[in-house]
Amino acid sequence: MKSSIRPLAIIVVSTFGFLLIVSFYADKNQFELTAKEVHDRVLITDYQLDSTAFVQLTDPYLIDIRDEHHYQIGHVDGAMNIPLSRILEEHYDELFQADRPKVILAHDPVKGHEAWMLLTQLGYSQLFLLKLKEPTLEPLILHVGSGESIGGH
Amino acid sequence: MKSREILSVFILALGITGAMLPGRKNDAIALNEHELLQEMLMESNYITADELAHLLISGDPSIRLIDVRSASKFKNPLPRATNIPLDSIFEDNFLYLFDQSIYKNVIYGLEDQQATQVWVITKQLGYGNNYLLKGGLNAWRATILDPEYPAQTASKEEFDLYEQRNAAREFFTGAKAIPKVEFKPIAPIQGRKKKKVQGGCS
Amino acid sequence: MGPIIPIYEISQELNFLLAFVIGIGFGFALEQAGFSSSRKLAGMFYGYDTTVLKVFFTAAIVAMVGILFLNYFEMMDMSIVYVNEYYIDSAIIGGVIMGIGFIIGGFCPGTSVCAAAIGKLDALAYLGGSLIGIFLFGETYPLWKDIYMQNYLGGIKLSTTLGLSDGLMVLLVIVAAVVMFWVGEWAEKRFRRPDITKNL
Amino acid sequence: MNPYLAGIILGLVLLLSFYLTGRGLGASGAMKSVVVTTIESVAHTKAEESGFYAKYIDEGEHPMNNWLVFQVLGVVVGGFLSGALSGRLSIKTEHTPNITKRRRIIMAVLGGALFGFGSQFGRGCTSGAALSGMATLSLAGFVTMIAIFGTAYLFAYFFRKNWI
Repeated sequence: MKSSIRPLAIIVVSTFGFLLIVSFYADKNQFELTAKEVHDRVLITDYQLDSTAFVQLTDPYLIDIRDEHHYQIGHVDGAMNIPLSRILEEHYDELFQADRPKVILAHDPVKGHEAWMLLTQLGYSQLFLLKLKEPTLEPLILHVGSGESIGGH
Repeated sequence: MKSREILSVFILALGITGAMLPGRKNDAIALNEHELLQEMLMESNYITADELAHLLISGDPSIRLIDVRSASKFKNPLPRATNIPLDSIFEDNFLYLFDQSIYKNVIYGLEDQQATQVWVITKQLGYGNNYLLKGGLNAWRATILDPEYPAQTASKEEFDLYEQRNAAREFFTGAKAIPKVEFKPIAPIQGRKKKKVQGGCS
Repeated sequence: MGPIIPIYEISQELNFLLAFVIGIGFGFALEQAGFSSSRKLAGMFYGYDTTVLKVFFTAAIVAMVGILFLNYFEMMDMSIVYVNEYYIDSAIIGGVIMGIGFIIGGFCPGTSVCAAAIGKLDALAYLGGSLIGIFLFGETYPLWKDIYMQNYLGGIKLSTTLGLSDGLMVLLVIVAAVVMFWVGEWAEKRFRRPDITKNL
Repeated sequence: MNPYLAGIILGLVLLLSFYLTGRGLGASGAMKSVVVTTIESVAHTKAEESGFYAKYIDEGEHPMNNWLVFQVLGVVVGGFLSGALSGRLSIKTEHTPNITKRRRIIMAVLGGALFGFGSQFGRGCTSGAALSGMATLSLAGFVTMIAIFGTAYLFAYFFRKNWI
């Protein structure tokens, strides 16, 4: 028995080593939450802000997820532009991790919810989504270009 | 004799370590964040009310409509829609409706919110063949059931669209003849790595 | 991330080559364990040789623990892995028939292939017999069809049924196996038959 | 070889199989492929009409073109290699002094037939259903394992003459 321990240990270690090396190169999933947890989270709708809740936020980041073109035509004063397609770029990580409320502004509610769910599932907190249909938000819009308004669709 | 004891202790220690590990994390054939974002940016995952009307009129048998409004609000759905409320999608008898390769599921709610939430979850879980109706039931009503007559200055295309919508309205509200309409069929998207292994030794 | 072949869509030729290589390992391990001898296999049921018990459970535990850890370190996606589908009636009836076949024939299909490879004629006969058995089942399939498809529970896990975590389930199996190993070693001494055991 | 060491090697092969292919090992599946191929070449229409064989002859896929068939071919080679290394290659029929060679062969055929029948009924044999099934903690695996070994223990008394 004693003599068979050494080959055994070599086999076990080398097999796991091989598997470890193979898996090291495989892409990893960064999601913090499972789909089930996200599901439980979306059932609480407190992340969707109306205008009264919005003005009560202290010092929020405003994140406009529309593409650059639409952003330049017209956007909310003080909003920064992070198009949805670039939202996973690493240099935004610090921003999303900041201990401040982050409000997602979207032209299209589908995109808004998608961005919110993606970021939430990645584990970022204090994320909000602005319901842009409220007429009371009109004054927020500063640069309004050729008929393109941020609210409504 | 001694080595047997060592082996027993070793294997039990391994088992105890295993038992103390937290539950499985990578439970699903889930997409990672980049893949999920790709899906979100892919236009073919979304379907407009006009496209859906064409598909339904043409009698595409593989379309399955899934209404995600809560059961109490499940009124006046699209024809033959299945009601799967947002809060109950994780019940066993519903999940298999999303995780399949036969039907093209068109998910809709009253508006975009709930349907988007369900759609993102099914996508992240790695299920294929789930599509999102843009604008939900409200958009359906506004464009198909109550199409707006175009302004006098509108282009010919807009008038054509109106004609089509009008025809669709007659179809869905119970009228007869339908002019032939062209439609863009949606091809089922083959899941990247969703195929469960068929195995066993039988 | 494993399992490699279903995820990375490896070509069929390579897939079959891997099947062949895995088969070589399987056959080698079975033969080295002594499973090419029907008397050694049957010995487990009379207590004079419990090799089957030891090999079977050691292998199951190694694979079980391996899968558990691979899953934990996100090296393997358990949701693609095939979990045997459970049809209550057919699993039990089939198991009972196989049990009778085992004690009469002294082999199971895998070990009989292995034994036939080293020239055991009874294993070859057993292989022929199992082909006949499969043929008979195919011919009489309409008779069994209802029982065969009855009470389907899907690919469920024992841990889910008992409401335990997978890790705890593995620990329980390990404890049970260690107890069985000790009992087996004891039985081998108790029921030792020098006349048989020495030439196996 | 020490049975525990052999068990660990077998377990690692099984684990490798799961890691590479997502499925366990098997043997009876390959035998079924042989049967289906034979039936199909002898009586093609009959095979297509039968509810059982038809499942395995679809989309013009040759039934021998099966993962398990290649795996079992590997088992033959692996078993032969191991036997050659350990000097166990010899053509013989193994039986106890109490029974004749003829009786052993008859018993083997009978047992094989029962096992073959049972493996189809139970959707897998000791390797495919019990061993691979247990590795994934599947309920079917445990039930089949208990059914096989439990029954074998129950009936062991009646066949003791063959083995002791």
